Amino acid sequence: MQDWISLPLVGFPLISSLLLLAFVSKVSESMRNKLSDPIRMACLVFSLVLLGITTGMFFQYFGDVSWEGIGFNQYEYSHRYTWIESLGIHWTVGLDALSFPMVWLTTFLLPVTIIATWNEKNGATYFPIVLAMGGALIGVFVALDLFMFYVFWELTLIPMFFLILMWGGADRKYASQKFFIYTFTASVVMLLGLITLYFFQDPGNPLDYAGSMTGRSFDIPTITQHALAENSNGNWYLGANIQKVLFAMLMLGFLVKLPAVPFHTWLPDAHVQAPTGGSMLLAGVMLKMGAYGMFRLPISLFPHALEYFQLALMIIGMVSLVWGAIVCLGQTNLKKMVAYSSVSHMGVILIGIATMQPMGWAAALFMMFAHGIISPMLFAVCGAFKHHYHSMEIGAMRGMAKHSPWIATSMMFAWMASLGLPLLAGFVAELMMFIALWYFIDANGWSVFWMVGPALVLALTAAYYLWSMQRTIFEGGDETQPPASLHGEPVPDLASPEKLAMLILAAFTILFGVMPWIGLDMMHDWTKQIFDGLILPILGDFNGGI
Amino acid sequence: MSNLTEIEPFGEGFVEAMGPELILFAGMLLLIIVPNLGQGTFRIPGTQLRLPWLLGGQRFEFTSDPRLPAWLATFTLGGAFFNVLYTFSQGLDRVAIVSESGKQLLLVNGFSRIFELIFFGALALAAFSSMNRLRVNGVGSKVSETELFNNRRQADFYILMVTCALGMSVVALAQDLFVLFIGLELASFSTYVLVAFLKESKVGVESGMKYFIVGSVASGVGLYGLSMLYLWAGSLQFDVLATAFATTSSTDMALPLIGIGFVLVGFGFKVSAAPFHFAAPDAYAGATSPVAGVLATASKAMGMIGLVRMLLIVAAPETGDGSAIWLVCLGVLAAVTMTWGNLAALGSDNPKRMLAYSSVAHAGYMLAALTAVGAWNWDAAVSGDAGAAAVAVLTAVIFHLLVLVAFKLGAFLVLSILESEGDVSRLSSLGGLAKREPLLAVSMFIFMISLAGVPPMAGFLSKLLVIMGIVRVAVGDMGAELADGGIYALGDMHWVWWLALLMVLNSAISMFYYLRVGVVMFFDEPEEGREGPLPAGWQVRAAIFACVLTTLIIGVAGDAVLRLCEMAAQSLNYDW
Amino acid sequence: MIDPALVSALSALMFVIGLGGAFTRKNAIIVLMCIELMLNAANMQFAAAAVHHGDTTGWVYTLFAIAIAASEVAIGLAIFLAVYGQHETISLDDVDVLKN
Amino acid sequence: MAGADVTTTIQSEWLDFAPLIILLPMVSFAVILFLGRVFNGHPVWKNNLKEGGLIALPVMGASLVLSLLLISEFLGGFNPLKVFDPEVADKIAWVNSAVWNGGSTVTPVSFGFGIYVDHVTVMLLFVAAFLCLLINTFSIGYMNTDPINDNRNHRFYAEFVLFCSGMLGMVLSDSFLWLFIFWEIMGLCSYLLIGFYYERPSAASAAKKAFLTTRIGDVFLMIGLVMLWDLFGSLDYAVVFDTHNIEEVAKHSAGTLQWALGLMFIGAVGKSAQFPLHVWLPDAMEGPTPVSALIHAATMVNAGLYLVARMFPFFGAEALHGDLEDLAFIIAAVGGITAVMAAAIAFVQMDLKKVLAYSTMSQLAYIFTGLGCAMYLANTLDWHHDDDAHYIVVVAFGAALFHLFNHAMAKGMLFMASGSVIHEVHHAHHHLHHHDDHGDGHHDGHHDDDFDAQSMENMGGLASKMPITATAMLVGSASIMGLPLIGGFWSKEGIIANAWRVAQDDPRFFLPATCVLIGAAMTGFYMSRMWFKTFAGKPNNEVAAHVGPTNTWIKTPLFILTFVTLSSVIFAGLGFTHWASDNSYELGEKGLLKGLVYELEHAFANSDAFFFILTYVAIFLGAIVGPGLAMALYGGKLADGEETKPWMRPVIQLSAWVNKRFHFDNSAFAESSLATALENRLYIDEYYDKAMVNIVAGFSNKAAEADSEVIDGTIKAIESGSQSLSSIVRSMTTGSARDYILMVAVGTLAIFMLIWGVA
Repeated sequence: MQDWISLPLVGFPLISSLLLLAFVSKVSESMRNKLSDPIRMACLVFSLVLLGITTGMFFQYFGDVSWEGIGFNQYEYSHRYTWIESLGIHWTVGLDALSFPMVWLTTFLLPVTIIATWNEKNGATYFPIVLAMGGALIGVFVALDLFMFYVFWELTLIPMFFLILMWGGADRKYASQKFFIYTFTASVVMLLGLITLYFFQDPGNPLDYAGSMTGRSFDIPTITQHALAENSNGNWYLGANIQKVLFAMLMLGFLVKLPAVPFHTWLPDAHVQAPTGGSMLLAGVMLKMGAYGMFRLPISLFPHALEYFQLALMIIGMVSLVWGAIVCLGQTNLKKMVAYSSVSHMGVILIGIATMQPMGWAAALFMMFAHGIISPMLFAVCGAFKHHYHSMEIGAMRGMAKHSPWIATSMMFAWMASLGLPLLAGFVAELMMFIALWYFIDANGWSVFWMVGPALVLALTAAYYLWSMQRTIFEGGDETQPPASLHGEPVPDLASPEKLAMLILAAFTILFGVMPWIGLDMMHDWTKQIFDGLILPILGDFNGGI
Repeated sequence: MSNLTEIEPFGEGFVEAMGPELILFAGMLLLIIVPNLGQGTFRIPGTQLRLPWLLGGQRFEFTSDPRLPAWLATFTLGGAFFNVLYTFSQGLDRVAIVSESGKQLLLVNGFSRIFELIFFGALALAAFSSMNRLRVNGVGSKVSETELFNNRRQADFYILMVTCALGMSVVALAQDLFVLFIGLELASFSTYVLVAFLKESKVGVESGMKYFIVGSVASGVGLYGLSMLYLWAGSLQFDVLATAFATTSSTDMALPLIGIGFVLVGFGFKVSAAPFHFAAPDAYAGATSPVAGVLATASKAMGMIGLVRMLLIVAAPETGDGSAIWLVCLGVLAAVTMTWGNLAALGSDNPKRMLAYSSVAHAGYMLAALTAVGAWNWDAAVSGDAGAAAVAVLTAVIFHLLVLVAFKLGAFLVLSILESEGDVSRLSSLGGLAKREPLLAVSMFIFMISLAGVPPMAGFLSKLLVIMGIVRVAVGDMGAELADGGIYALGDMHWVWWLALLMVLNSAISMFYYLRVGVVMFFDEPEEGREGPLPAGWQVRAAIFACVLTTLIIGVAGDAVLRLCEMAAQSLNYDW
Repeated sequence: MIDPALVSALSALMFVIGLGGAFTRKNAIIVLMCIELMLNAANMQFAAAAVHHGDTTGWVYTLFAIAIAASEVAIGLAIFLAVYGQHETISLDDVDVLKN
Repeated sequence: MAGADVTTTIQSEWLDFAPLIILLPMVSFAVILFLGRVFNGHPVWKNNLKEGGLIALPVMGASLVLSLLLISEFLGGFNPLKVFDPEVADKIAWVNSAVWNGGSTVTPVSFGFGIYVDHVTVMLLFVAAFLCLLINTFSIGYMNTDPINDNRNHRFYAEFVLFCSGMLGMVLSDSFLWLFIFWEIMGLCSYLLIGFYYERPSAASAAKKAFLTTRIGDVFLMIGLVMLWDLFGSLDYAVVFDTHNIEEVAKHSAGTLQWALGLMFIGAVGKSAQFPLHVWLPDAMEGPTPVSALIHAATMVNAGLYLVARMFPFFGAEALHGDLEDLAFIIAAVGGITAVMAAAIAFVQMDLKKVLAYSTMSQLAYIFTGLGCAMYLANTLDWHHDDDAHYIVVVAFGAALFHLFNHAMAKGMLFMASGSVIHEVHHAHHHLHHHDDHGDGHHDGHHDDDFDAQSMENMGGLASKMPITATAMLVGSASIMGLPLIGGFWSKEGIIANAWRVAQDDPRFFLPATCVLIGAAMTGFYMSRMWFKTFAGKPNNEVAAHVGPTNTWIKTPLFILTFVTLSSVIFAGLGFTHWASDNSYELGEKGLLKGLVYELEHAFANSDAFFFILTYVAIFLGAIVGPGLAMALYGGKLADGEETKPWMRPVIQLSAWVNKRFHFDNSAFAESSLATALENRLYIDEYYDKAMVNIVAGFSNKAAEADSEVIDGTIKAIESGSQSLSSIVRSMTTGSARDYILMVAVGTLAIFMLIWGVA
């Protein structure tokens, strides 16, 4: 089959954006401003091409690939090219039902982000960077080689760093560095874990795609295959101690990216300072890299350790969930509140994973996807708020429903979607997480008090969202003075591109809320496959039934 | 393994074998003579007949061009560089230059040649990019001139560069510790003067003095160590020393160990390992940026050769069941060095000092790698193919030194452009570089993240290799043992694994200060009076561009270079 | 003939004096002299070892080392002159524009 | 019904169209919202389409027609249940997933959507569809004539139809999951509609309060549902009500089931505004009156009742005999307490709508008590085999459902009537004020805000100005009070009787039984008080004297509902009190007349002496004591020259007479601390606010602080720590070459010692 991933999905956005940037950096300042419009249009078209490719993949237009029924550790559209042969590094790409939704989500968010931030300043450099960001993100999701995975994992930092640094808020200097260093720190620890894992492979057991110098392989399918073989012998792959250590090291990188409490404090700073487009991609896709990585590596390779760390993960998830929500309630900054709500929602993903139930995992996957659509809208609303009222303080502007019905409606919609209103995308994931959690608690004889956290959060989430809406959308009206930051100018409502972006996001939020099976079926299939292929053979007897 | 050809000095095949060195020598002569060519005449005594002999007098326009020495030096160093490349492409012959008594003095092989590649590459880039910028207005100078130095003084500068290259290549080739030491001193003396070259500037001479005094003390200690080794073994040939070391019983180790320790000090100064690094930041800060770049790359590589020869050839880890005697010492040195360097760089506001400290940190990473080689066969049960592991680690070190030229020197070259318009002793000097010259800022950013080890830059690959090497040694063959049902815990890995952990954590710390440079360039406004365009000079920009390309290309597709380094590493010791 | 061991002991003493002097004295010239002392200690050791091993290479080493020491002094003094020209002192403690 | 063969599937013509009942309003939501955005202010949109009102109206009509077709088919076929068989493919597989119980395979799980119709469905379906249509009609008259609503009515109608869609969906859906989903949609609409006047801080706050309070209930509901799912592996009615499945669960998890149902009940408490989650309902009157009528009186608040009624099969299951009686008691007790509490607070309310709000609360509480008692009976009696027991259970459950019906009709009507009053008072005030502007200069500063059109202080004697409204209100009040033969009488008597019947079995039930009995008197008092204060006596002020008649859009639904309420006697005769019956007690099997006689006999000439006395006590309290006191305090003749319809004349004259004869001074009560407490809603809101502000907000502020000070502080401390470490390290580079040499010497020594030490 033709390689639909390497060049079309990864190379194309990266190369085209680099060329655009190189071109733009050579022209004069005034020319750059003139070029802004055509470059924006070009980036939009490019991103739509990407969206077209992934959507075509979904509809089986390219190569008639069905996203269901792909066995565990099987990949579609997969291609492998030798990269650095002496170390066993290959450019290996492929998609399965775990990564495809994320790739589609990325390509979906790219045009939406471009539209939503249509009038961003210095567009000639901004839009190519957004495009590059997309290419790097897709690279993370399609990579099936540890080295390539890590390369793209870090590569995503660079465009995001520039997005925050050059288009961010007042404190962007601090925030961009904190973002970069914090996540970098965690990922180098992860890197050490990956390398240790690499060398713990058995060179005696002939490895496919091994490096001539090292005798080991970076190939994820190969490693997964070996791990599966070893694990299903009833042993712990690499032995109990090593497996636990490696699991912890890899998880550290992913937990920080996710982020989970207590590693979350980079997120609010990054979000508050990031420009709208940066926040949209950051919250929409970048956070999901953490969860994606968990599924792809530690969970697939070290299921025993997963079970060993189950309680720890559950605690971290619960703490993230509850702490995020509580802190949200104490925020006065709109964007910070939304950022913490992301922390809270990422807790849902962790809890879903910690349940070790197919439904919990499907919930986590769907939450990744749903939050990937909802949170960009949240941040788009925040961005519009900031853009129009020059303030992020909740209460700076009241009675939006009166003078800015579009912002008000979008905000209400996004907020409601985020708090898990039924028939909007987020609800299904929360519901499934709830059911899986209770099922797990009941089946394993855990205390009922584990339910207190999620239950509390349902109420708290409503509380902080309603509280903020009361102070923004409601109240005020005619007699409310616009904030001083407007300097007496008339209050503008959403501009047309923003409206369009909001409508697209809202439409898809509804679409995946009303018809979750569009995405959920393949996610369910993936969880079923990994349970059939990995978890059940390994842990089925281990538990002796619950 | 190719056959070893032994040649006596000036014997048959000597010219082919010593091609690069002879080119350097010839270039040096040209540098001395050509700038002095003029209409000078020689009056035959007792007659009025004046024979033009071309030396002195009114110089030709061509020979008085201040750029001439730079061109000459560039061509000389570049020629040597390409000569080395050429020999690589021809399939390298192993050639030893032996004395009449049959002692190996110099050995041409992959290992020495690849280091020459590093030396000549770095010096050629430095020479090329210094072409337009050798002015008096250094940091804090009293005298201010707008013109370039006249070409005689220019010639001094470039002659020193070439002698430096010559000294370094002797270090790379030497098979006798004393020959190595002489080469080292030749290179060192050149660098002392290069550092102090801006004698009109306060900091220039000060840095020169400090570098000279501390360097001299270190080499004094080293020489004393040499004398002790000689006292002990009766020869300073590496193979003799290695045999002696392997056969000495551990109770008689006092003398050689002290000797080796003292020699380590000498080389430790060159690689700027803590606590011998103190003069380095001062030297880097006072020297012109290209020279500082040479110190951070070529000079460091030179010191590393010494360490490798001493530690891996002379005091080689035992081939049986055990690890090198210096393992703990070097491990501690590595840990202290990388941490010290990073911590110091963290708070440094002077970009050149920051790069100096970062260079200390990188020295620490390489020392950690050498430590791992020392542990190569720490446990017969799990060490596995230890020789391959040792080669892997050494490959990593060589690769690191090689790519360091691209991004470390590149960073200094960017600073050199700013330096020629004024002070670069504050980070804010870089302010607004993205607005003033975007490509330069992007280049600097690429150098910085490459130094920090962010993919897909070459610096990432090199750091990855180092970590991989260390982990490989620490893990050994446990994988195979595990597959056979062995049970291992974290503690069963060799402790050098923790050096790898320390190293990644240090990379994280280093991110602070590397990123800060990016922030300043892309975020801050230019300093007052620096808003205008940067000084012109296509040469330095071309050099920077070459560095960026190398950084990116090796980072993305470094396999060929990696194999080259592997080959070099293998040729160090054919027992592996 | 003097026992080479005694020569070695003397050279060790010289080395220690040299090293100790290098970091206790302020004047650059004296420090340079201390460095020379260290180099001479090495030279002495080389000579003693040559005698001990009956190996002539040691003499060669000594000669080369003397040459090195000489050029070192030349470079050192030149640099000190330049330093004096700029700083008007060659006290190591006072030449500290560059630090931290 | 429980224990019946629930999987019976019959083909139905109209069942296939049932999803349209939900979808039509949902689609029209989008249509109205979109058209409203685009054509806002356009004259055709504004005048001809009534800003969407005339789009909503036919849609609601269509929903009603489809509902009626479905109902008639259900009644005609009269099978106990008509469901989509879960095995049948046309059920939408909404969510597919799997669970793992530790075995060697994963168990597939599916959540689907389908339609489920039974007695309870049909009852609620009719109530919802019918009232939605009527209130839509009313809204056109009410909303579109108020200038304050100009150009924002499309929002009202859009949210209105979305609400209707939610309500209809809730009653039609075939699983607890979809019940919950539509339940939440209703909650959203309630939130939006309460906050319709978003610019009023009070409305914004009330909307938030409503959503949050119900959300707290919903959280418990959700946990309950999850537990229920865990027990049955499904939330479909067809599965969870299956006798066999219930038997399986009953074997070892009866206690868990009770917990699950109990948690679900908390959800119902929130939605139906029962103590202690009742605080939102009075505030919700900030919304436009049609909203109060529809959502907060007639339909949404019934959702909680519907949910509890849906649980009946568990209580009635043989396998769970006696296992759920504690929960039944809790349901009844919550109802009893709320009934009295709400009625007591209603005593002192001056705001017309607030009186009705508390009345709603109180009457819903009655239904809860009724349901609780019915469930107790079903759970403790051997009603599957004993015919007498069976009859008792069916009548008890039927009474509760019938009261739901009666209350919905009456309360919907009352709210609309009160809306009509408020509307006209407001208009009158506006008119008067406008008039004054020309006449008297110093009225200029007089704003609408100072005048409360909802306060009964500003009414009085309106019976003559608004006869139809007054009549509707009279009939509605009578129905609520349970005046003999009118509306709620039939059902309320049943509830009281059943409460006492249960109390004889289980002494715990004396609490709810007493409460409902006292509540009857209290209802009589506050409803009468409201009517007399509004319609009887002389106008309290100038404005009230200038109130005019209302428009046709408003009158029509009032007229229809008055008729329906009065027809209650016919429904009773048709056996509506046996509504929850299964095959053995069919609707109208006795014939209307015979049925009526039967009902009357049971009501007024009960053979059991205890219930005979009880009936008359209840009637005495509700129809004589309560209204009597109200008359004594608030009764009075109309102003001179004012005339009203003949059927109201005796009531007013009676009140005037009682007032004259028995008037007493109630100022002692009015100034007592009890009255103050009642006026302050027993301080419950205050405590909640305090808890919210002090505990939740306080804690979260502390948490936010801790997050940045402690967690992020650690990160910052690491950063600043390494910075200061850096300056220490750098300060060692003193600048003096001597120190550098010293460090070289130290390093030499260190290397020496390290190597030496190892060697």
